[in-house]
Amino acid sequence: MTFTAPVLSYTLLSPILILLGGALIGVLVEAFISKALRPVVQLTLTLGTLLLSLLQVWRIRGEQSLTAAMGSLVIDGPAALLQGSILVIAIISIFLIADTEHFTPLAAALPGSAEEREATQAGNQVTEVYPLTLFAVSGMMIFPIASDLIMLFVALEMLSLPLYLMAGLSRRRRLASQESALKYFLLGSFASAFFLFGAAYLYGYSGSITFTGIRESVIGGSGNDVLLLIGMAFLTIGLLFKVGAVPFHSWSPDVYQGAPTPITAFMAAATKVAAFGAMLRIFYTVFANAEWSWTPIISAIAIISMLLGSLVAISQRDVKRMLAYSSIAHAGFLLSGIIALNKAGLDATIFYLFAYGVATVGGFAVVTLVRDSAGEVTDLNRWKGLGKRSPFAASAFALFLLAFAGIPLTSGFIGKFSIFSAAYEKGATAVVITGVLSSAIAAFFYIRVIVLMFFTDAVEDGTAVEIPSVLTRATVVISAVITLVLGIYPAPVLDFITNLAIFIR
Amino acid sequence: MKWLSLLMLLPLAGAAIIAALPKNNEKAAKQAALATTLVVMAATIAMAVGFQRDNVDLQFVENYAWIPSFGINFALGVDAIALVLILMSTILAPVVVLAGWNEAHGGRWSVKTFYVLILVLETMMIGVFAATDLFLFYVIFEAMLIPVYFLIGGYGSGERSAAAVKFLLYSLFGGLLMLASIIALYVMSGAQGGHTFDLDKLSQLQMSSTTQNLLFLGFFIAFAIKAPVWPFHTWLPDAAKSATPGTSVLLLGVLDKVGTFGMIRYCLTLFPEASKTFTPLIMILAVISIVYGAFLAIGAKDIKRLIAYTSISHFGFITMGIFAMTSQAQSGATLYMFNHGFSTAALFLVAGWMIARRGSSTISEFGGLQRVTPVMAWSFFIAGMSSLALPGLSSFVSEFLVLVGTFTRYPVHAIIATFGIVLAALYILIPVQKALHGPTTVGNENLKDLNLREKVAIAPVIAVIVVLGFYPSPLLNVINPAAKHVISQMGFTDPVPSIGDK
Amino acid sequence: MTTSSSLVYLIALPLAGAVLLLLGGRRTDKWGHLLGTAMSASSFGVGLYQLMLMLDRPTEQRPVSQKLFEWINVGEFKVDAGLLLDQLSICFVLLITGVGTLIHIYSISYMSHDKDRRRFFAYLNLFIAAMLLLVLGDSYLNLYVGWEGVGLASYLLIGFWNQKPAYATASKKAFVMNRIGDMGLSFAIMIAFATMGTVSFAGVQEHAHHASEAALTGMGIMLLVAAAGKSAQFPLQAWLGDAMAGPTPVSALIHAATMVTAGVYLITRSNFVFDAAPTAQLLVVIVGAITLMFGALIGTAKDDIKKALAASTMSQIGYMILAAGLGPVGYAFAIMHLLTHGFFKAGMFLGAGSVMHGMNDEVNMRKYGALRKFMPITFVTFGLGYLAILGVPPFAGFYSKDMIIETAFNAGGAKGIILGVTTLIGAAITAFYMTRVMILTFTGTKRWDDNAHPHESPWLMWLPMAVLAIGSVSSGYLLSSGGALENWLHPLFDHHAEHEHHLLEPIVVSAMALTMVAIGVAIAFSKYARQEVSSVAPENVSIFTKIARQDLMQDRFNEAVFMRPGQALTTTLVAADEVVIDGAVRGVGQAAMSSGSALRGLQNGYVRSYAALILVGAIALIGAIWVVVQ
Amino acid sequence: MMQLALEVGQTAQPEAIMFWILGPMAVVAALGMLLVKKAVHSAILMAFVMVILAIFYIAQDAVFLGIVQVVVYTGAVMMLFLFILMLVGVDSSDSLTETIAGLRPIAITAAVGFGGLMVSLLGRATLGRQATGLSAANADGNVQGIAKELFSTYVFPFEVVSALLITAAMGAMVLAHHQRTTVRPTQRQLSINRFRGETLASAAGLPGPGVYARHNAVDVPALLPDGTPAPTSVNASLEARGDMLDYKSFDLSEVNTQIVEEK
Amino acid sequence: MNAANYLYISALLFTIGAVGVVVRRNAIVVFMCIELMLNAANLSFVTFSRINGNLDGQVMAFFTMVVAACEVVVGLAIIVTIYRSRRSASVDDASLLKR
Repeated sequence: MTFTAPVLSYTLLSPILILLGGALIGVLVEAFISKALRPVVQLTLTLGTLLLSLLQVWRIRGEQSLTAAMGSLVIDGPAALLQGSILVIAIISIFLIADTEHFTPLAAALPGSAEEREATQAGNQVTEVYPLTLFAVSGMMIFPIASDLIMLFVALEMLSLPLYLMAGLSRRRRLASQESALKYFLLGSFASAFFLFGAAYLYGYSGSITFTGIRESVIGGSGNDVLLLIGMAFLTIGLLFKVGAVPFHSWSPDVYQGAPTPITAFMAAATKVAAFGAMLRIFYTVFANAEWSWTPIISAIAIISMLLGSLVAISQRDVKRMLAYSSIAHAGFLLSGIIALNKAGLDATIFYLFAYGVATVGGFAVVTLVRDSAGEVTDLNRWKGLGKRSPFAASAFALFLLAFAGIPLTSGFIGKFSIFSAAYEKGATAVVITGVLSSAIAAFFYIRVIVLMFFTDAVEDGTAVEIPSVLTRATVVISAVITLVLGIYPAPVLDFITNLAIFIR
Repeated sequence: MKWLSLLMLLPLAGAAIIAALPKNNEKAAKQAALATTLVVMAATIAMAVGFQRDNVDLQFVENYAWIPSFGINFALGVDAIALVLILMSTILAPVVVLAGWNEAHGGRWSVKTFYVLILVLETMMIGVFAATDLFLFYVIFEAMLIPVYFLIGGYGSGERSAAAVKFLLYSLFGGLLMLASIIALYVMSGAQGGHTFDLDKLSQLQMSSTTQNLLFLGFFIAFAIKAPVWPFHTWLPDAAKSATPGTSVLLLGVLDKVGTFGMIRYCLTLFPEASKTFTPLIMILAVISIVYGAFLAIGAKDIKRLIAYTSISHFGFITMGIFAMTSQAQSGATLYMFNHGFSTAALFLVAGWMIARRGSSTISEFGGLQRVTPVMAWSFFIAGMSSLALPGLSSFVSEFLVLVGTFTRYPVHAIIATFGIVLAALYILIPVQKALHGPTTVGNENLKDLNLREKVAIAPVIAVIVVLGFYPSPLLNVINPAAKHVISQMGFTDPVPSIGDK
Repeated sequence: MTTSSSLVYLIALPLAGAVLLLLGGRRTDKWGHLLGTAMSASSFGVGLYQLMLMLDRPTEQRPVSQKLFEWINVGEFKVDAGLLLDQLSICFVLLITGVGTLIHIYSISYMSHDKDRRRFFAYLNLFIAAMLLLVLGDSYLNLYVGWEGVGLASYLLIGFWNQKPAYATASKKAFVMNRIGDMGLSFAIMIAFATMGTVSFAGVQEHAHHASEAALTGMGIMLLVAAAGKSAQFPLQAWLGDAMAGPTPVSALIHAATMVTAGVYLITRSNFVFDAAPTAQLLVVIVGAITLMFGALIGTAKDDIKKALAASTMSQIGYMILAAGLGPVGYAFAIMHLLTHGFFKAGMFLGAGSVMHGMNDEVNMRKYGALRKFMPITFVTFGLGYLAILGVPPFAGFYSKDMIIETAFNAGGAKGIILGVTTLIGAAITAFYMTRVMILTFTGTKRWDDNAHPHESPWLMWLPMAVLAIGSVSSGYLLSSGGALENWLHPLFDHHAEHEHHLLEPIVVSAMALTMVAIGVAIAFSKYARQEVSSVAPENVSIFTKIARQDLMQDRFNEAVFMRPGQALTTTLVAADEVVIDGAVRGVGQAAMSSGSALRGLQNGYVRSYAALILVGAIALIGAIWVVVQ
Repeated sequence: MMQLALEVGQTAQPEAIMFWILGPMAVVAALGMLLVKKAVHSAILMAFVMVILAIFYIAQDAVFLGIVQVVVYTGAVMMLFLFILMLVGVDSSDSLTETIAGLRPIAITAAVGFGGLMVSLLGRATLGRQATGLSAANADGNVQGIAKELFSTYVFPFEVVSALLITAAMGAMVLAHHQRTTVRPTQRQLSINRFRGETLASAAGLPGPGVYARHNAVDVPALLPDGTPAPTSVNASLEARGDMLDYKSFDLSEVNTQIVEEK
Repeated sequence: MNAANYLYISALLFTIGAVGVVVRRNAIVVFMCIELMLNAANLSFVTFSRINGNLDGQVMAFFTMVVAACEVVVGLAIIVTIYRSRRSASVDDASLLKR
């Protein structure tokens, strides 16, 4: 028996390795640095790690490799783009996470107990969220570039587990927060099981767990497609769960609402990028030749996602839930980019993911600002007259809502336009029409929020807008600027994406 | 000289200046806004002077790459129709600013914001008529909604936010239908020689008649909502009622013209065959609009709603003129757009002053104003007469051209539409009688007549109305070649009089 | 054709007056009436000057034209702002400016107590300008401008005292009914353009021979509708009575002498159309006949002096329209009657105004009586007009009305007899009600209140009356002697002066007419002079009187047939707009909302349900696979 | 029957016997998991299924996995489950009546539909190639084969999994670790507090809860001689959580003495 | 012996696990049912590994076990936390967040 030592391309893996290293150092920080110093150290460390990783992604953006990690990962243009997007989103999310107001001082303490109060008074912070975030980010970074089922599954869990945990760490409404963690966890594992089962059948079908192997079987497979279809279906369930497409969406409203808002922001934005990134790779390369089998189903799911998300969002009274349903609708829009299965669709989806992710973080960042003495106020009725009290927050939120609604001169419009035209090019007329229709429905509730903020007189109930901390303000401003710039002059970014976004197989 | 981009930049610069002003200096904001709009008006007139009227090609063309990967350009250019509408917009803008000097005070936000919104809107008004790139047009078409939305919802009266939302949702819905069509065009252009939004190239696309019909509908419904054509009109009365008079002027006078302008520029150019297919239906809708709008105006109890309904009737005429496909109707329709801008402006502004003085917009609350405030009453009367197309005032020429042009091809439609002029007499004279005539209603005895500022604001509008009524040639001569061009592109020639050449 | 650059002054002068007075506002109060009168008078002067020039030219060069500027020019639709003064329009110009100036003079005094007198003169000038444009325009479209212009001026003048709601309503009614007529004119213009490619009189005249009869009939009928609207002919007559709400000079000027005759002008001007469209022409005759009876019948029951005169006007214009409808033979007589009527009816209206002036604006004749002693000049001038309208020789009406009756009989066949008889009966009824007016107003016993102090009007008022009375006496003879007017107008009409068959000799017709008049006068005498007249209208009258008092139910008819259904339609549409159209939109929104709420139920908070949903989704997927594989 | 696989392995006959005995047992045990009331029983049945699976693994030439399944999965993971079950309450039993409307029929339909569809689909599946068996792959020994894969081809996932393990450990720490916010009082300090407290009554220690025999009574306050509840007799955290029962419901006067004894 | 039989068992176990998630209320039992599903997947992996004649499936199953162990740690930690707060391990009790 011979054993050839594995060769890893450390340069190409560096973005991920940096993140993992940063996370591990973070764990050590937890152990060795004094409590008082931890927040600053952790924040600096995490930001530094993310920036370094982003720098590395930028430096290797042109590289292409199938063998960087013995075939487990693939490094190519879309990889760089998606990873870059995830990192940007993570960086602006970290600014939010740094606002300790959102996290429980002591997760182990019972809600409402004396212990919890003491911990609050002592100024305790769960600084573990920083390394957990870094672990999640590394999972997300791997997810869209994984090129075998093992890596894919490990990455899936790697991005999920920290999120399950962090969802339960809210300072306010802790019972709800813990409940959201439980729901997220149970349903997430449930979906993972489907994912794994699907992976097993794909392995059975092709005799390989690498994407290349499966792809070859799809192209030149002997035998019938039953195993492939089952495998594909179950694998897709796992992925669709992550992006929150109907009917695998039901976790998202509850979790979005229950989780601490910075985590919601991070999760909503970054998970979507990662999961859609993986879907893009899988459907554009692995399953591309079995297009006939999945296009109709994904189309149907896209359609019901768009409709259900938009319709249910209308009657929401909680801003975070509303954004959750909106994200379900957006999952539908994004799925039309998958259906497109062409270069335009790939470019459009990547652009959309980035634009939507940034706007989402920005939107939730504004949500964190609206508070009363008991913490965040997410009841929309109490957002009345926000425009008067805080033009900054309200205008920014309005901008993000307009972006979600796809109004021109915001990034959302360019995204919608490009993704729908790609889908139309493919002939998915029904999806495009539904998309347009549900955009109209969606506009209804986005605009209602704008009405609440600007055109309704405030009720004096002590809802105040926190003077935004520098970091939160930075998040809002950066997101707003990106949203506007991508809306007004998207050409450089689009060109950048177009030039880079080519999958290698 | 890059006239069009200059025109678009000027209001933006003004807006920036106003935004930079200190918050409490409202007067400076107003003056800056007035100055800006006047400069823009002057620049527009200067540009218009250089327009070659016999040249049917686009003029003052500018083209900058915007989003090359989608084939999108920031392309501007005007033909006579666009020029006339830009001219109308930029002339109305200072009038609106001057006339509505104090209307921003009742708003939710500062006076500054009001003028910033107005100026941003002016940029977009110019842009939407000047755009020659479909994508650019769409972007402005939709983005325009935002300032208007805030103008209605933030500075209007009554159920202003509900009206603003209704306006926005209707328009957005239409816009999204149009977006679907635009996407289809874009994709088809990609399949036929490269992605583009250039109107010329798009108009040469090959497509099946079914496709063409569907895409046409996407555009047409968007424009019909904007215009508004029956049965897509219900947003307009609410919006007009709730908006400030100045906003209403811009809304009905300029924004709604985007709808009819779009029908000429986009529906006809891009989908000539589908336009022909749907012409019978559209003609019927137009006629219904004329009569229906008139009846509802007769039944209106609120003066602003009344004006809105009259506009629905007028837009029926414009739509009819556009699709009648004769040079008279086509020129008439364009002239109508221009004239309607001014007559509606006059009506709304005076109505606004009346309402501001009386504190109510219910017609029956007025009475005997002619004796108390003669100048205001006369202004309203003249505006009303223009609205009912009294010969000698500008609207008559356009309305008659539309009718006579339509008659040569669609006599029945023209005949029914002509009944509209009787209804017009009713819907104008009823409010005139109720508001201006009769005994002076209690509480109205001490209303003040127009002050100097208001007189200065309304005078040019009335002057335009009267002068163009007697001497429309300068404008018609500009419009005619373009209108004729539209018709010939559609493959139509004027019907020959049955015995004219014998 | 001769061109002239001075025609425009005819219009420009009064127009300038109107504009100056309106824009000048209160500053011009002091001298406004003088300016207005001067403008009208100078326009009359220009008219006379033009007449002189015209007389100097040979017949075929008499028409004068002036192109002011290019008005509308789109494709084939070319309309210049052009004026045309020919033999027909000069008659009107002189009538309008002449009578108009007299009425201006009259108004100086009549309106002297009104603080808005200046505005009144502005309106009068505006009216004169518009009316002149109407008769001078060289195309149907130019005519249309004047046509609506006089409508506007009429609206303003009727509603001059619009602080009274009834007056305001009357003015609105006049405008709206006129607009119906205007609509007819629009149609006529459209038909002209669509079939002949031109809307100028010259152009239409040139092409009319080639046009299909159907088109010309259509155009003719539409012109008739227009004429009916403006001239208060059946069925658009209802506004005229109410229009008496305006100050009396207005009634005299607009609703007796000038504007209401515009219909006659239009039909006469369009002779080339009607001559080629017999059906339309027949309709013209019918309308004229009906109206002359209609007006006459209403006139018998009116106690309001102005309304009685208005009904009479309606009836007399019926005569003119009837004459115009008889074709080339009748045009000249229509115009002649129009001119004579202009004198005597204007005179009578001014007389009525004079009476009212002396009677505290009382209009009810039953409250007059014996005024002859107090207002001798008025009595005389009014009386001369009375004789003229009756057609007593040698007063003006005799010449003109007899000609019409004669021509009517000569129309031939049953048509001729019916028309002739109608005109004769009309003459009798005219005699009846006019005698009634005379008796009730000037003779008998006084029935007025003690606080009325009847007195003769100042000279500024009686002078115009006197001038018009002279006209009433002499104009008939002057215009008809040697067929003066007939020959003057002859070149315009396609009239081949062949000797038609005369059903009755002219002398017989005259005799019959006079007999009928005598009968009418006699009945009136027996009814009103022989017995005491009550100062309140008796209630126990026959059903016919009641109907006649209500203007032959015209308003009820309009109300029942147009207004109420119209209002109902409006109400329905207003409701439908709210409920159906807006409701449909809102319904869609509501449906979206409620389906959203329903779907919200899926999210019941139980994690097991969510898992079940995922499971169901999975089953759906493999179910789909199963179906595919089958 | 399924066409996708050929007979594999040389020991066909004994394997079949083993399969037909253990297979149904596994299914029954799994079904039992669903149907038994007590969570502990479910866990035991789960362990049973896992062991059967381990045997299946070994039977299918996956010796390493079979052992790991027993040692790690059944041994460690299931023990963790049981441990937590103890913590949560070993007696806790589910009522099997469904409380969410409509879920039961959905579940049954889902069970039948899902299972049926899967079985039916598997019956139609074809592979189109020969099943090969693992003799070649296991030539150097199963453990060695896996090791080779694990440390060459899949070395990166392997490394990443280590990060995952750290994540899990840290996550558990976050949720479970109590960080002290105050210095723990020493015995001495506690004594001083007791004797120098507000009253001397506390010197003898707090009163015990639960004066009523008919209840476990940790959450019921003791009654003082005058019949009022002693507030300090119940654990403060129970009180804080609102888990304290109202002593009044156990008031003797309200107990029906007719009833003999509670079971 | 037909290796496919293992696949049937695997499918059945997976089904039972999935249904168990839906019908059981105790969070720990629900979680065990998920573990059952993972195990069913593993059985499929091992069986396919045998059919395909390579060890990739077994490696994947190995990874699954490791990952499942991590999941168990996190999951049980969450369940314990929520139990401590609510004194209940029933998933039905955790239904604050809805609609």
